[in-house]
Formats: sequence, structure tokens, C-alpha cells
Amino acid sequence: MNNRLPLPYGLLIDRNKPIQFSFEGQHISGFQGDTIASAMISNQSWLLSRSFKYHRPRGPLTMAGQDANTLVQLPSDPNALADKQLISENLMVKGQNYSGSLSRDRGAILGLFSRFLPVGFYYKAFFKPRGIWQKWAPFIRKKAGLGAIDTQLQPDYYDKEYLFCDVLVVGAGPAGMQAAIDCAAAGADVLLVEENPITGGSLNYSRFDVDGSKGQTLRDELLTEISKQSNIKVMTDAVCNGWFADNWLPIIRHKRLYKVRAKQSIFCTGAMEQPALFHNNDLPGVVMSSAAQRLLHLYAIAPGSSAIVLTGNNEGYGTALDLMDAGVRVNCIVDLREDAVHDDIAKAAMDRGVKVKLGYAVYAAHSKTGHRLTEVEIRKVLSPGQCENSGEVLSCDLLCMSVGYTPAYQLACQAGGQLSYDDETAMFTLTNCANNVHLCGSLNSVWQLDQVLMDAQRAAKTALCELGLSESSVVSSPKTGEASPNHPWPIFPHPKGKEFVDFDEDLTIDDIVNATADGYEHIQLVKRYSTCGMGPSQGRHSALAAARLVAEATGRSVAETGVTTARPPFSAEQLGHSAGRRFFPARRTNIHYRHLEANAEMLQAGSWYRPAYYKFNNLDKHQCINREVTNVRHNVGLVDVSTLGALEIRGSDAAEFLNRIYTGGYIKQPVGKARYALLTNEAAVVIDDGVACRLGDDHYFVTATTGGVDRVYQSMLKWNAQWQLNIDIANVTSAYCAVNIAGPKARAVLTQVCDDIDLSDENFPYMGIRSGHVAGIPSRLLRVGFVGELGYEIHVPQHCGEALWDALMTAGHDHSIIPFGIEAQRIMRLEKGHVIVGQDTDAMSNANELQMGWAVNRKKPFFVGGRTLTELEKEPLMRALVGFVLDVSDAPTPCESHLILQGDTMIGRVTSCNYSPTLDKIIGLAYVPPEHAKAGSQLTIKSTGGILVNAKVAELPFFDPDNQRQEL
Amino acid sequence: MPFALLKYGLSRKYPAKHHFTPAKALKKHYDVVIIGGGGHGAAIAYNLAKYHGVRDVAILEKSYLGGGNTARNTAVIRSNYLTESGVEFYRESVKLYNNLSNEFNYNVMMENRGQLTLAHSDAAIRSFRWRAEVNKHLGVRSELVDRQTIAELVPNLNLSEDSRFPIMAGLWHADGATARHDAVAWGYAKGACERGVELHQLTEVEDIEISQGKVTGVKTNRGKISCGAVVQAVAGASSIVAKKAGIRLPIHSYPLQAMVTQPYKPILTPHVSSPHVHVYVHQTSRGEFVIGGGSDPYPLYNTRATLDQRESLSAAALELFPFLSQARLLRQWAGITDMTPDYSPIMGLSPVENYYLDAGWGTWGFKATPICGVTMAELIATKRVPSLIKPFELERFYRYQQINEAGATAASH
Amino acid sequence: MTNNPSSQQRRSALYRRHLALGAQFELRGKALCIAQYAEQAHQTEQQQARCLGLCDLSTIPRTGFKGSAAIDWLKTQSVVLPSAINTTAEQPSGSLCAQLSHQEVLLLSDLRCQSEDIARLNQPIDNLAEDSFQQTYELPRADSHCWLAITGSEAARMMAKLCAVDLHSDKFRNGCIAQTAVAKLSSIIIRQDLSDTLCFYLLCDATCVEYIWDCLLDAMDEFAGQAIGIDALLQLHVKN
Amino acid sequence: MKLLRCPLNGLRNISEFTYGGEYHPMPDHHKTSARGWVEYVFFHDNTAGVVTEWWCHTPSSFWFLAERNTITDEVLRTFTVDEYHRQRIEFNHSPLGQDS
Repeated sequence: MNNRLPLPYGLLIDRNKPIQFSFEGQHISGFQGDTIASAMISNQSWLLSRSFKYHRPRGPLTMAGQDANTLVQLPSDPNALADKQLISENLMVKGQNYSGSLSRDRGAILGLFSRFLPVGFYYKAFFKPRGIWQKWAPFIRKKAGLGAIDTQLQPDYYDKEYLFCDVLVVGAGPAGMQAAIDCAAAGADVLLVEENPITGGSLNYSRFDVDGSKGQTLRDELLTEISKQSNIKVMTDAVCNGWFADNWLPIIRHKRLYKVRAKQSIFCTGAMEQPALFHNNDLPGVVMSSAAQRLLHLYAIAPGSSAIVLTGNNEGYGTALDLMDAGVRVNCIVDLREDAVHDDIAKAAMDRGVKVKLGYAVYAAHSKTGHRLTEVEIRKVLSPGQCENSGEVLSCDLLCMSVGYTPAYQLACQAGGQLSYDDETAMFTLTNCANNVHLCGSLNSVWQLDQVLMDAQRAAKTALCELGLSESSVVSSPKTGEASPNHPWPIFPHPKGKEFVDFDEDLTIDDIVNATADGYEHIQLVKRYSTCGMGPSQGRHSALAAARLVAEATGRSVAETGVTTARPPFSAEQLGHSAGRRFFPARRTNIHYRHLEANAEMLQAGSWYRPAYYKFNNLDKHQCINREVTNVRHNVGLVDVSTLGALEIRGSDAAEFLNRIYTGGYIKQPVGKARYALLTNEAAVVIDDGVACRLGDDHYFVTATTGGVDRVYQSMLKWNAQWQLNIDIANVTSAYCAVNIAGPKARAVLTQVCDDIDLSDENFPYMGIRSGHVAGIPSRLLRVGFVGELGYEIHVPQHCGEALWDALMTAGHDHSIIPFGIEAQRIMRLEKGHVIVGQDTDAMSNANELQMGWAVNRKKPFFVGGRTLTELEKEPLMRALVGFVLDVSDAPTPCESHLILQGDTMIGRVTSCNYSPTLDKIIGLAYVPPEHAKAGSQLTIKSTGGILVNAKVAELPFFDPDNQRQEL
Repeated sequence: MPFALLKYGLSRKYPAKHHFTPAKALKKHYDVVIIGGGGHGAAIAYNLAKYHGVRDVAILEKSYLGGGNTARNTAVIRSNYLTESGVEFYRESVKLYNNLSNEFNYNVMMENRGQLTLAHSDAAIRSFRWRAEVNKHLGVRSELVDRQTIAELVPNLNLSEDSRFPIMAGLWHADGATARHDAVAWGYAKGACERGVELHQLTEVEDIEISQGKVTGVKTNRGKISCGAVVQAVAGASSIVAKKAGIRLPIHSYPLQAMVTQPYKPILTPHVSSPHVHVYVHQTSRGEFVIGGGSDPYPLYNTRATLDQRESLSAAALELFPFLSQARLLRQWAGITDMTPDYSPIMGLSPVENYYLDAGWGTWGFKATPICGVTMAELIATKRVPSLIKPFELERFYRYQQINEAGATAASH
Repeated sequence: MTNNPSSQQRRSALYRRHLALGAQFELRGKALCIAQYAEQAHQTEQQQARCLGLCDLSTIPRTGFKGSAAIDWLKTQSVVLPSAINTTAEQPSGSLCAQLSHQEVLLLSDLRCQSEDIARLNQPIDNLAEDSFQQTYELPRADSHCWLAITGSEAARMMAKLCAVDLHSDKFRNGCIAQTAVAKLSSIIIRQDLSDTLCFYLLCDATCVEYIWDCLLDAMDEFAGQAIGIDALLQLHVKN
Repeated sequence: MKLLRCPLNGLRNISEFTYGGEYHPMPDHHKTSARGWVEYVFFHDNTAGVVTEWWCHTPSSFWFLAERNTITDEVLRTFTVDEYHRQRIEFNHSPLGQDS
């Protein structure tokens, strides 16, 4: 069972709540509040994972979720951080990336061949003889990857929420808490975000004084202050995962992504402790000092029985004190510094009689048992990186590294901060962030606790000034001559290598140095060539060492060398979080459910749902469609055209405006009449069409295509913003439901439900417009004939759509009315040779190619696309859209987009093609070179399966050439 | 264990061989100056040196080798374009890619895993069939496939009929592939440097000198250079550099963002893209899922990432692969794409004599790298415009002869 | 059963959902409204409205006017106009005037549908005879937009899951208007408290009403929000 | 996410807006040379620096202009169109293409 330290050790665990879970099938027990890693260590199991390349055994390194050593597999959560993930009852945890078993991983054999796998080895081999890579690739792929994705996963419910605050403080350590308090005191709304379960940061585990009480005392004081401030909102377990323009910050908490808009941000994200580089520095049992302290204070775990502390600063002595207080034997403090200046804490440690070796380094670590550290070899340091040829071997089961930090720079860098290296302090420091972002505490390279608090007050003050909540007064940051915790060169090459710079990618000192030797000298090239920093921990522990090594190898300063860009997100974020609930608006007409009730097969047109056709008995799709067509041709049909765009253009310049926007002429258009309207862009490409109905001298109602209307509306507004014509433009698409009742019996049906409009042809002719009532509903009637029959387009208020539909279906019953869908409509318009913009046109089509020159008015001074069209007309026409006919027997029937060939050359393509039930022929439209456009000329179509079929160019329209039917 | 690696294991000291020109001073004159040390610039230099004996060449890179869009693109190689000019051009490029590793003795890890583009509407099916027909006719493996076939090609794809955007069909491009993008630039640069070309990194061109309509030299942050010819291969900065030569281009530069997850065991083989939901996904040989989509909504010369794009890319990716909900996002980045009105490059002659354009590469530059090197080198060496790139000349816009590629590119990469 | 929405000329696209929830429809003025959702629900729906409720007002009269002369013309029609753009002014009749730009307003009937304002203003525009008012154009807001009410103490927090504008009561005062996006859908949000109960009117594309209704209910779930009838709103309104 | 100030609706996330292109008034469509016209239709300055652009606040369909730095993405100012366009634009009345 757990052998934990007594209270007050164990801030995060609840000893009254034991929890059982399993790791690799083995039952493990821990307490509520334990992470997988802490529970494992409390059970003396340090082996958590296998490394990416050499499959080396790995265990916790930081206990702060900052390293990839602790990535484990949960049932539907691969690559979970074992030192972050809390245990829960019966949680099933497995190791990752091993073949065989985690403890006996056959993949580990690769370690023996590491000499044969130099940096960038995959660029240097696997491609001879030609094509062999295709064989190697799958094999290498299998080796790649860490955890396994559960492809059967039913995703959890993730969602999002917007938050707003005056000041967002990221990181609730001493600096963050102090900054939050100061800001709130001045009246700002503060959001204080902490990624750990409790606030306090280093106060919870670090040693700040000899008797080790200072941290807790200060934390309690700050907490009381915070609890007094009603305008501080504290979020724990919340990760601020990036910084974006204008202080837009995502915060992840549980299953929700909060998007925070802050007026000011204060980053107190602290610093990340860095490893020393020596042979086998990745052995389980070799940890950061802070990791050991976290284990002690947060989880009440003595991380070992006999420890060695490798230090380059005085903090290591604090760790030693902590260990001794907890009853861990400290065999030796190995201090890299020859001439260390010891502070009180260090002295206190030495007074306890612990052996201290000044000017010594840990040269190598070893494991006799295989997986866990059992001894280290220490040697005297002669010069940076150089040791004596022999040293002494000390046994231990824990090695704490305390050789320095790198600021947790990610957010700051995303906010424009520059990382520069200060040779004095051997540390990266941050400068010039965005002016609404402020840094403080160890992130800002301030170390001593009292200084940290002052720095926080400075940051708060500056933020408050920006907010105008404090009179501006420049507060200088407490930059002090304090000793830097960073040792300039904790790097000790070993003839056997395995001094890991990047634990994620198994990269050693040689790999980095050799990358530069190959000519990849820029730090970015080193990264890309060696993959240093590309692993899950994104260079958190390799950036500093890599920069130092590259600098030395290329004879540049570390500052010149720099680090690679810190890309968001800050911590690996599940896609579920960034996806959240997915918002894809959908549009339905008021008649939608009538279609469903009539067994419509719906299709999506943009965000609209529209009936494609209506299933009938056991007819197949085409039979259903043909039935609808035939019924319109012989009786009467009803189609929902509500999705058509509708625009109102009103004002004394309405006609002038249409004249400029559309290709046609509208000045002389009579009131009560509709005209075709073709829209081109400035490149003279046809982009939309509709009909322009003149309802009054100063009033037009214009239709547009379903997909095009929003764009058309926006561009109309933009044009008139420049022209300043006296008009108003309104997009009324959604305000109206519209149906088209079409067929020889349309009038007969309509007459029954419309008594205030004279529907006779002489009083309501083709292309006429009338207003009145249908079934008592105020309606606007357009007599148009897209499908080539007597037809009326009836526009009624949106909310009356269903009532209109019901009335017409009832009235039409005795005339065997049935609804028809888009498919039938497409066929009938094709029979009439009407073009569908978007289907029969492409990104280049102009009016002449479509043989629609008739729709262009050449007598007017200007229209959008006009000048370009005249330019185009100086060159011969490239292609023309023509109609073609085949006999039904000419199989296989061509499909839309099939090619037109002349010999082996592509000379055109089919844009529309259907069986016409009316003509019992295959008809279609196609682009062909002008010389093939004459009626009667033969076309060769490369149909399905590459089979060539012959078609004949036909006059348009195919059906009812004199348009008698629509003018009944 | 391949033999190529033996020497590394057996030699005491690492047998380092500097792949590129070691830092050194600029010469006063070069026959050819290439502005931009990315894949294209390196490929042009390589071809000049190897096949045309033009070795007095300097590649001037303002940052580091291949640090522009070469480093930022998502390494998709395909030739399933829409127009004859487009298809033939990219078809040749893919051919060259297949032999690239052996061409310059450097593994670019070309993996032929195929590309599937998804159709969620009739309109998409029509335009895919159009592409398939043109491709097939020109000998490119490309076909319209039904849901059944899709299910076999990508077993884990969400093919549910009642998803928000049901998948109706797909365009299967068996020639679709990926390669290690950096390696392409490095391999070309290595080969070029071995043949005497000088690669100068951290060398920025500040001005371009022209007299009597002829380019005579360039001014850099490291001094002046006189030269016989200049070619600009600076995707993401084409307008800026061209402006120094007094040339205005039909280009708008937009950021294009992409992101990558942590590595996972392989479950997705082909490259899958959906122009309709604006996303494409493929799993690298490292096991990471690379996710990208459309360009940013407005122009910008800045490679910052946006949360907005992270959110929409994730949402879109989950429409296709709901289980990716558990995958962890590792890194998000951006490149800058030079978009042209007809989604086609601008290559060849410019209004300035001996000044050559290799621009307008939008989101399709990486896949063109090898053929670009071949054709541009031929143009510079022979002063004759190769027929393969004739259609892409800047002059086409003045004749209203754009290339009708719209629709074959968006979010497909 | 004349109170069945499917027997009406004007039908909210949501009526099937309402029926499924057991809505009881009553004619108010000319509009068929949801009085409440279940028998004797008054009390509970009122409590619901205080916490978090969602009500469909789409059948209630409303209209809009736009154009360079619109504002002046409305003044002649003795409409009380708001002091600023993107704010509202309550009319003596109880109806509401919302100004969306220097040339556009939106008018919402009182919830009892008793005021005649809308009907009067909607008289065919012949009372625009005088030239000076010719640039006044009616907008069919009653049909182009649906009209929902979101009420209760949790309304602002719930909306924060769908809308990037800060709607919390100290930032978005009573009578304020935001033209913005809700769940990626262009919308007009109007804060019009029911005496001391927070209330937002949400107007967005009528053809998207089912989409937005479902989004809202889903977002309301964590606060136990529910659909409520108009009576609950009226009771809260008259409370002073 | 960037914020953009709509002259009508105030400060909003940039996702509420539609980009409308560089501000380039149309040249005289009669007098402009053929090549000049092509450059107006297809070519862009694509300036790296401060550019005047069209933007539309989508929910209210309100078009306005913005000065934005295309390197830093910083918006210097936004303003209503009437700052540039107060006069009604007339087109001379000789039919298209007859004098060009």
C-alpha cells in the first residue's frame, strides 16, 4: 500500500479517498488527487513509457506535465500526460510505443545501433535502388507514432464560452496572485487562471527559507487577500493555451474552451527547470529538483531512499533540505560551481553534514537493475564540459538536477515577445511584448521571492495605467544583481553518447553538433534536420541546450543563435476542444415539412434544404422525376422556389441602378412587367441571373440565384456606396415564400383561390406582374416560364408559405396537381434551353460564349463588366454553349462534364445532359469551339467508360420553339 | 540496416560533409542571381548548374534555406488539375518527383499514398467529373468514386448519411503523394552547391538595378552585385520583390494556416480533402495528423496563427473524422500564399529584360518545384520560353486568357 | 379547433416543435401565440422565465422602415424615436422602436398585440405623398426575421456560449441593441427587460429559426432553461 | 482574434466582417487604355504596409473603409464611405465601346 509522508505533506491528495486503477494490467492504488505518475511512484514504479526512437525506458522528469516521458495510453485518450492526468476508480492505463511489454520492449534493440542512426539518417538512406523507399516507408511508419487512436470513439460533448475581463492574469503563483490583488484593488475586473488544481505555484513546493515555512505562510496571506476581492474570478485546472491578436486568449477547463477578451494581460507563467546533459541523463530516477519537491509537498511521496543532488545554484541545497526533512538520505550535493557563494539555505543544508562536492559534475548515470537509476559517476570539472578522466561512483536511487531554468516563454512570444540570451545570467530573457501584455516573476527573470512580488506590483501598475485606473507613473522593474540560478554549461559529452538534449526525439549532443557539421547551422535548420524540439514537449527542455550547443559549434553567441518560434497552442490541446459545438446554420422554407410529408428526397443547396424529387410508390428516382415532368407538361405541378434570392430596389434611381449593375436595359421597362437580368463581374464573367420586376417607376423587385443572392446584395451595396445613387437596396429573400405553379391547368387551379386578379392572358400576359391575394394571402404574382409552361410564380410572406401551399394543393387536387422538385425543374428548363448559372457557366464564361448577347444592352453608357466585354469582343470567340441531341439508343448516355473530342484533342465539355421524357431524347448543353456551333454539326462525346458517342448540335429551345405553351 | 548508414556506425569520427556553401563573402558579379532560397530557387539553380553548365549562380535567401513556404506547406503532391495546361505541367512535376531521391542522392521520402477529394453536392460531383475526365484523357490517374469505394479507400471516414454534410462521392487521385518538404529544398541546394552554385543565407535583396529596361544587378544588405540575369522565386513576397523591379502583379497575398497533432499509430493512408467543409487531413510518416484548409479571409504579410482558424479547421476535421476529437494539437503555423485571379502561377518573361518571374504560387507551389526548376532553368539558359510554361506568362492577363483553374485548387492543395 | 396553428394563415416554422412540447395556443389580437406549454403551468413558467426561458414571438406583429427620410417620416407619425443608434424607445402604446442605423428602424408590437401602431404604419405608403418623405421604405421584418425572447437571470451567461458580444447586464444596458452573430448566424439582439427580469429579444433570419431554436435550447440545457409561453412574460411585465 | 471598429456598430471581432478588397476607384472606363483596364480589373498593389480597404459589417451589411497595416495587421482607423464619396457618380452618355 502507499507509503506516504505525514501531513502537511500532500497538498493535492485526499488520504481518506483511496482509488484503485490499473497500469499495464497491474493493480495500482493511490489517493484522490494523485496523478497516474504520482500514484505509480508511490508504488515504486518509475517506468511509464518508451522513448520515440530507441525505445528507452522513461519515467517522470518534471512532474509538471512538461515532458513527453510520461505520455501514456488511456482507453480513448492516447498520449495522455501521466503527471497531469488524475487517477479515477478502475482507470485503465497502458504504456505506449513498445513491442512486447513495457518492461521488456523488443524495440529497445535499436539503442544498440544508435551509431548507425546518425542525425537525419533517413535522408541518407532507404532510397537505393530506386523505388525501395515505397517498401521501407510502411515499415518505418509502423515504428512511428506513439499512442493509438480509438477510431470507434463517440466524441464527448465539448463546448465554448466567451469571457470578458479588464485584466487576465495567467499563472497563480506568487507573482500572479500579487498582480491579481493589486489590479482588483484598483477596481479592475480580474480573471486569474491557474493550470494546476490549486493556486500558489512554487509557494506550494519550493523552499524559500531555512525552516521551509515561508512559502505556505505567504500563500495563505495572498489567498486571504484574494478571497476579499469580489472582482477577482479564480479559475483553477484551467490552461491558457495561447495568445492571439488584441488580447484574445483561449482557456481550456474540463470540456470547455473559454475565449477570453481581456483589455490587459499579465503573464506570470513562471519558468521551466532544465536538465543537465550527461550520459544516461534520461534514466528513470533522474529528475528535476522541482519534480522531487512536487512529489514531496504535493503528493507526500519520498521520491527515493538515497538521493544525489546535482546543482549549479543554491536552490539545489534547498531541495537537499527538503529531501532530508522528509527522511531521504542525501548522499551528496554535487555542485558544478568551484567557487559557490552559499546563502543561508545552502549553509543550513551543509550544517546537516551532507557531503558537498564543489566543482564536480555528474558524468554518467547507470542502472544495474535495468530501468531505474542505481548509481552515478561524478567527476571533477576541469573546464566547461570537460571533466577529469576518472571519478567516483556513488550509489543512489534518485538524482535531482538543479542547473537552471528557461522562462515559460510560449505565451509571451506569441504576444510578440523576443527571446534573447543574456551571457551574464546564462539565461533566456524576454523583451518587447505587445503593449497590452505584461510579464512578471520568474518569467521575467526575477527570482527572489520578495523581488518577484515587487515585480508583480510593477506589472499590475503598468496594466492599470493602460486601463486608466492608475495615474501613469513609470515603475522600474526590480532588476537586481541577484545570482542567476542558471549554470552556463551543464553539458558533459561522453564517449558512449546518450547525453540527451531532446528526450522526446532521442537526440544527443552529437546529433545536434553533427547537424551543424552537415551544414545545417541556422537553429531552424538544426531543428528541421534533427527534429530537435519537434516532439510533444516542443523544445521545453531542449531549446536552451540546443541553442548553447549550436552556438558553440558554429562560433556564434547563443543570442545570435536564438531559439525556434514558439507556435501555439501552449499545451497539446484536444481537437474536440478547439472544435467545440459545431455551428453550421441551416435554412428551411416555411413549406419544409410539407415536402417531407410528401416523401421528398431533400438535397442541400448552400445552407438550404430543397426537395430534389418526391418518392412515389416504388418508382425509382428517374421514374419519379419523369412522372413529375410529365405531370407538369400535361396537367399542373407545384414547386417551392422560396430559396430564390429576392431584392427590393427602391428610389428615384432604381432603374438607373439596375442599368449599371445588370447587362440589360431597364430605363424604358414598363411598370408591371418583368425582364431577364444577367449579372457579370468586372472581368465580364457571368456570375448571376434573375428577373427584374418593375413594380413602380421607382420600385423594382429583383430575383437572384439561391447561392448568389447574398454576394449580389453585398456587391450592390458596395457599388452604390461609390455611385451614391438615390436608392435603397434590401435583401428580402427570407421575407417571402415563393412557389411556381406551372402547367396547362395552372390558371384553372389558381382561379379557384384568387379572385382579385384577372388571370386572363390578355390582362395578365407572359412576363406580367400583379399583386393581389391567393387564398386570402397577400401575394405578388409573376407570370414567368422557367419550365416553359403556363406558370405563375407566387410570392407570399414567409410565414404564410405553408398556408399557400396547402391552399394550392387542395385547389389543384381535381386537376391532379402534384409537387415537383429541383430535378424535374432542371430537366424542364433544359428542354427550354435555359442556362443555369454555376452549372452551365464556369469561372470564365461570358455572355457571348453563352450565346446570350441578346441579354446585353449595348446602347447604355455603362454596366459592370461592359468595358471588359467590349475588349473581349476584339478577339474571336473561344467557345460557345450549344444544345445537342442524342437518341436514347446512343448508349452510354453522356454525363455532365464529359468531354467533347475532335480526334484526340479536347475541344469542349458537356455542362448539362438529361433524358427528356417530353421528347424521349437525350438532350444537353455543351461548350464547343464556334466552328462546331452550327445546328446539325456532329459532336463526339467521350462518354462513360471512355466510349465515344455521337451527338448532333440542335437549335434551342429543344421543346416548344415558339414558346406558345408559356404564353397560353 | 541499409549499407548507406554503415560508414556512420563504423567510422570513429562523424564523417561530416558540409552540404551547402559555407558562409563567405559575396562576389562582385554572378551570371545569374536567384532571389529566394526556397525549393524553387534551389531547383532552378540545380538545373542551371547540372544541365546547362551555368554555375556562376548565387541564391540569395533573406532568412534560412527553405524557410519560407517550402517549410510551411503541407507537402502534398498531385496533378489532378482542371485545365490542359495545368494538368500537363503538374503531371511532369510528379514524374520528376518520383525519381528525385535518386536524382540527387538524398531521400526526400516521396510517399505515394493517393489523394481523395470529397464531394458533398451535385455541383461538386460535376466539377470533379470534369477534372477526372480531363486527367484521364491526359494520362493522369484520377477518377470519380462512389461511397462504397470511398469506404474501402478510407475505412475510418465518417460516411453517415445523416451527418451535416453527407459525402456523396469523391475524386480519387492515385498519383497523389507527399514528400519531406524540407528535404526537397535541401537536396536541390546540396546538389547545386556541389556544382559550384553559391547559397547565401541571411542575404536580403533591398533593390534591383535596371538600365534601359534591362536588369543589371541587385543591391543586398551585404553589398551590390552585378549580374546577367535575375529570377525571383519568393513565394509570399512576389509583389514586394517585383515592385523593386518596377513590376506590378495580379496577386493578393493571404496567409494560409495549417496545424499538426502529436504522433499516433498510423490509421489514415491517403490524403483526404473536402473543399466543401474547407479542410484536408493526412497522417505523416511520423504519425502526426496534418490538418489544413482555405486561406485566411483577408490579405496579410504575417505568419501569425489565429484561434479562429484553429477552431474552424478542428470543427471541419471532426466532420470527416469524429474520433480525431481525442487527438492532441501540437503546433499551428502559417505561410503566405500569393493568390492569382485564375489560381495559376505566373512564370517566365517579365516586362524587364533578363528579369524572370516565378511567382503566383498560391497553395500549389511545392508540387511544382521540380518542373519549375527544369523549365525556368531552360528559360534562363536558352532565353526560349518552354512550351510547358508558355500558358503561365504574365502577358496572358492582357489577352484575357486566364487559365480556368478556379475550383480545382481551393482547399485541395 | 381554430387554435391549431396549422389552421392559420401565418405559421411559425416552429409550430410542430411547440405542439410536441404541449403548447397551448391562443389568439392575441390577430396573432396566434403560445400562451403556455402545459395546463396550469403559469406559476412554473413564470419561475422558469425568471431563471432561463425561451419564447417564440414570431407570429407577433413587427415591421421596419429604412431610407434617408424614414426617421423624419416616423416623427410625423408621432413615433417616439430612440436617443441614439442601436438603442430602443418604448412607445406609449407599449410597442417598441429600435433604431438600427441613422436611416433604419425596427418596430415591435407590444406583447399583448393590442397596439395599433404597426398596422397603422403599415398602411400602404400613400401617406408618403409629400415628396420630402419619398425616401422612406418599408421592410417586411415580420417575415424576414423570426422573433425570440430569452429571459431570466442566466440569460447573459447562456448567450455567452453563442455570442461574442458581452451581454452581461453591467456592460449591455437595458434598451441596448447589438447587431452581431449568434451561433454564426447574423442576428439583432435587443435587451428589453420585463420589469426586473432580464430579457433579450433575438431577431434573426426567419428561415433559420429551427436551427437557432435548437442551438439555444442546447446551450440553455446546463442552466435547466426551457421553452415558455408568452403569458409568463406578460406576468413578469405587469409586475410593476 | 482581431478587433475591428465598425463606424456603425463599434468594436467587434473581425469574424463579423467581410473583406472587400483594396480601395481602388474605377478609372474612366472610356478613356483608360486597354492595358490600363486590364490592370484595373486583375492587378493589385498588394502593398506591404498601410492600405485602404473595403470592409463590410456582415450582420448589418454596412460597408465602410479601413486603413490597415498589412505587415503588422494593425488597423490604423476605420471611417465611413462618405469621407471619399459624397457626389453622385455620373457616366457620360456615349454608348459603350463606340469611342474606344
